[in-house]
Amino acid sequence: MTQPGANGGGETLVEVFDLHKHYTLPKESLFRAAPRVFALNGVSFSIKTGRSFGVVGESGCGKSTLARAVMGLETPTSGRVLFREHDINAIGREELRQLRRNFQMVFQDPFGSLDPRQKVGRIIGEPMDALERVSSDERQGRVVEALEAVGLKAIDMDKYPHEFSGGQRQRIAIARALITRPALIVADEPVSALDVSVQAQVLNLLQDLQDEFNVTYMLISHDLAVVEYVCDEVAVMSEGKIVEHGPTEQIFSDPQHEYTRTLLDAVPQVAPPR
Amino acid sequence: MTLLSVENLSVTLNTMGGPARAVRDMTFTLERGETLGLVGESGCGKSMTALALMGLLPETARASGAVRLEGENLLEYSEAAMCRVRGNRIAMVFQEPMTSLNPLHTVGHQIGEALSLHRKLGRGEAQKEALRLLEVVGIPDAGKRLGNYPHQLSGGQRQRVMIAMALSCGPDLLIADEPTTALDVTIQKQILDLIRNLVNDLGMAMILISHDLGVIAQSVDRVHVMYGGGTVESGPTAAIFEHLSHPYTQGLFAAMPKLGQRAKRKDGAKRQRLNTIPGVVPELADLPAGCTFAERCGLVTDECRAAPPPLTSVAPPAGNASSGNASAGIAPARIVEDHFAACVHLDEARARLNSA
Amino acid sequence: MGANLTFVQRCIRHRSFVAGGILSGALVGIALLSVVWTPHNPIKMNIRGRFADPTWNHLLGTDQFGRDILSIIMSGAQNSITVGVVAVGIGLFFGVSLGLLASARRGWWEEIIMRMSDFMFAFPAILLAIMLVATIGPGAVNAIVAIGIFSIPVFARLTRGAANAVWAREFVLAARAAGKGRFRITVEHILPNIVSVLVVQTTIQFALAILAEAALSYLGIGSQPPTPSWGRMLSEAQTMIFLNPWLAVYPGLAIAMSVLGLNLLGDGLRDVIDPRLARER
Amino acid sequence: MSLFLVKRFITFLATLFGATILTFLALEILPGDPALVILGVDAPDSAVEALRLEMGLDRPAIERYFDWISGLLQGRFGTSYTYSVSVLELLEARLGITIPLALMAMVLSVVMALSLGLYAASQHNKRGDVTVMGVSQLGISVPNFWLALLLILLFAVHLRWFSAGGFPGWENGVWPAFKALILPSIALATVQGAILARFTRSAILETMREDYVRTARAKGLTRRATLWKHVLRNALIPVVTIMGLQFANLLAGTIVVENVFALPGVGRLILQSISQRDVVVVRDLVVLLAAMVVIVNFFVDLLYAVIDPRLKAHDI
Repeated sequence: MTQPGANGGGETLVEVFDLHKHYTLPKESLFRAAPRVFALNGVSFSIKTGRSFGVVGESGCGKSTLARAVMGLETPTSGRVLFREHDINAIGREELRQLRRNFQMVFQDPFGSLDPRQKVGRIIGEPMDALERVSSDERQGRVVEALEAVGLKAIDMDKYPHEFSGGQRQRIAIARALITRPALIVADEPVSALDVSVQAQVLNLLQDLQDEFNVTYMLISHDLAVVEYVCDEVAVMSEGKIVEHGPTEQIFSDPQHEYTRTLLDAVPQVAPPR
Repeated sequence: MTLLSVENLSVTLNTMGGPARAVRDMTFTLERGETLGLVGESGCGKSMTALALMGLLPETARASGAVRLEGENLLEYSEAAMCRVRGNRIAMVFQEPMTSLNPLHTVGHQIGEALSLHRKLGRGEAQKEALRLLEVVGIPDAGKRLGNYPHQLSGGQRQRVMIAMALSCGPDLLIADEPTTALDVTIQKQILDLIRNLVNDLGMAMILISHDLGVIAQSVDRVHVMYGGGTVESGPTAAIFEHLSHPYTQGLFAAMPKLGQRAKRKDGAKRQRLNTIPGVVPELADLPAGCTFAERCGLVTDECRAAPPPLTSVAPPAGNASSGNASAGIAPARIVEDHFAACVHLDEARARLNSA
Repeated sequence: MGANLTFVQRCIRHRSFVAGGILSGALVGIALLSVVWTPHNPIKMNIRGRFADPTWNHLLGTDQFGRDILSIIMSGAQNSITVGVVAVGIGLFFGVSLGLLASARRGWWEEIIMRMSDFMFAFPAILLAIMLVATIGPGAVNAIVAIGIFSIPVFARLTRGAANAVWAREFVLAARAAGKGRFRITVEHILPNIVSVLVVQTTIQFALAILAEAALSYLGIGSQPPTPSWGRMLSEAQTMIFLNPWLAVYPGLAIAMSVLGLNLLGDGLRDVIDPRLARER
Repeated sequence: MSLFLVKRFITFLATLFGATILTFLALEILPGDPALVILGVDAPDSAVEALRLEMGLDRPAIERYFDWISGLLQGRFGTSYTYSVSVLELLEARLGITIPLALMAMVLSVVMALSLGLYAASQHNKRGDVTVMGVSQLGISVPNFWLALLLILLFAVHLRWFSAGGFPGWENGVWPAFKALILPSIALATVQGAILARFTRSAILETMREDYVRTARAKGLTRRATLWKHVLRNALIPVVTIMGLQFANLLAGTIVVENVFALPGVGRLILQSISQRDVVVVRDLVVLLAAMVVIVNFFVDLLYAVIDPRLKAHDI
């Protein structure tokens, strides 16, 4: 693992160059070309180790596609995704598999992202099992370690996901992402399915884990307040493009792009109590 | 006469785990032109309350208490009588605009349906009225949209159609259950503005249900904060957000990340942690005997667990107003008469908030 | 259906599961019993004792050759079960494999496999079975193979549909993000999540196989004499329907009860295995 | 005309084409030389050879396939070996039995299924529902040829209202002919109707849980009005699919049921031709039946486009 700089921002971990992703829709007409959707339309950015990078935008702006492309789950139409200077779409399948231990993902739906037929211990251990052979003792030890890191107990290993609440399930998903001690965690709407009181617990957990393990986050969310709270840097996406990008304070206090302003204006606010 | 008066409304669901009290002793009144917000997290009973008002509870549910619409108790109405109320005097907008419209009928047909049902309008008249309604809710090119099917519209437009449908018979009361939760923020703003303006213009009453404190704060006159099926705090919106009184309301507010907070942090200061409410929402099937929030509350005592705390005025009795508020540090003038909270430790809770 | 009840408790509480279980259990039990013991030799004829009325010796009487009807029916259960097991086995193996393949590869693979199964659906099942049997010649084995081939598209379609739904879940994406390949995901995530659907369909296909075999045997192109078969008993009974109507009742009842049992079991299983599935229905 | 229908039409043609190939191949590997079958095993080799030439059996399979297809496309059917008449001629009288039988059974099963399914769904979990579901469960489990036998037992042997089988022919009056088809169509329709009834019920129950049904109720529509105006049409979409698929089973069922009732229909002809190795008749009939199934399913697709506006959305 790379050593971070003193102030938590060091070398570049992820670089994305001019990423495009087009989908072809089913043909609507026999004599016209099938319509295409430009999910990503030339996206470039980089994330430094130990920092939190947020992507905000409305539904259909391409932010989830971006997350999957960074995870190597979606092959871009053009452009490059570099993880520690390895182009994840150019390296071999085995190399990519080995590289995967360094970046893991947390998903939106705490009910859909855990296999209901598997016990929690197996779910959490999955990224480890997929990549390396570990002795069952070591495996057990690391699962317990991950469980405890997210505030769950060792005995929870032998339970099934349905025995947990939404917030606890999201903790399990985070534990799964932590098990390979990754440098980067891509979190796609990790709290949008949770109630406010539970959401706060998970957001605090993400922050604690960053302090403890110096993990880098790429956080995808439609919720501007969440992104502002978690992230050091923010990219605002609209129609497959990043329309504004910069340090969080600057984006939220002095937005330059019209769209960012519209977005910020639309968020219903509660006046803080006097 | 009071338009709507809900008295001790309770809803019991027959679940596999035994009877669950989804709504407990909800009491409120609503006048024409007034807007009321029900806010709370999932499972707090806010949607069940709405369905009880509509008489559309699931078959396994029983409602007790009274829902009086201009004095008449709707809970005693026959199904046929209730059908004449629904869509006519009380109308509802639901959360999912994508699935709440029938995919096989045109927009015009679906809006016209209530008109021909309650107003006995003919086909042509109903369509003419539907066209007017589409224009009212701000759908561009309304004439063309009338013949469209739902799948040809965007989510925001569908929600506008839902609103047009709800408004079609000029109801006295509009219930909007999370009307913008499935929509993007920019669309949410448009829809909320639309609803607010329509309620103002048409002089009807509205109950807005949301889990989002921000949406509630900007949209309604009065608020009921719900937890575990009952009201834990109620009052004018401004008063509630100014004096968060119940420990749950305080916790909910503190747990919410708020825009613009980062800029206020001192440079180089470590990130602030969000305040959290420990524990999880209790199962409705086995709610505690006392305060439903007791197990998650920092101020809990045996008294809380003994019996459900009554809703008490946040404003102390006139006699000891000054002494009562001195410790809490709240200027008496700001305290509003009809601000209530169901907590036996109100003073401590408020003191805690002010010292923080 | 309380989520807290154990699997066994849910089973016992489910009426059609219990009824189906008893009937299906009886079918299997009788078939097994008939291997070692029947009241009389089901093949042995006794012309002098034909069309005997039910007595303690011949509980259901005898047929036109004086054979004990109860014994033939008991042995007939073997035939039905064999057909069911083999035919459904064929369908299950090929159908599930093709369905999983279609779902895992998508694209052209899926298109081809699904078009093929659509095509099979468009063809009347028994018609093609008749053709197959006619091609290779009548006989129990050919009938079984023909029936088996017909359950392939049913399983392929079902598997592919259920598997696609599982592939769309986030936990599969999580497994991909973890670096697992399509094969491992199919084995570790997809298959366990569609097993309940498959088990239910298997019992239903089993029932259909028994029905189809009976029909083919009735038409004289299924299992051949002297193997006892319910379908053929019925075709023989029809020629004597004015003479001895009861002969046409027992074998049909045996078929109907077996099929009913399996159908009830399938319905029950659907509710019992996966309470969530039951609610969705 | 929408892209959906164009696609379905192409599938329709492809399926028909596939059916002809499958049938041809299956019969090509059919053991037994047709010429030998016709002339008998004892026939002199020279006679067999002459007949083979006459029938064109010496030509390559692909050529014969195209001959067959082009013949079919021009409405020319083959000539039966055993009957020595055109298949078309054989069909004429027989279709007069099979088609009315299939249609009667189809109508009966659909009427039965929709009314029972609707009734059961409206009585969900009440006594009526449980009864209908129990009876339909039984209906599914009964083999259609046994039901046919039971009907014969009751109505022909016992009550003597109907004859046990046979067909008087349409030329001897419509009523006797119709009467001869009543029991067979009941036997055919019961099983299909039971399956369809269960399916209809579950489709309706599923649709009743949709959000837009709640919207309709919130408008003030009664439960019954909601069922008729909003639930039924939506629930029909899956039901219609199953109906189309069931038509195949229904046709197959005619083969069996015609045999039970000794009706000289297409099904019986097929069975006879198979046992007589009359390849020409078999392949023409199989393709005919397959074509009927495919055509019905194509009409089901047309029906879809009528019911569901989402499918007509895109014009060519």
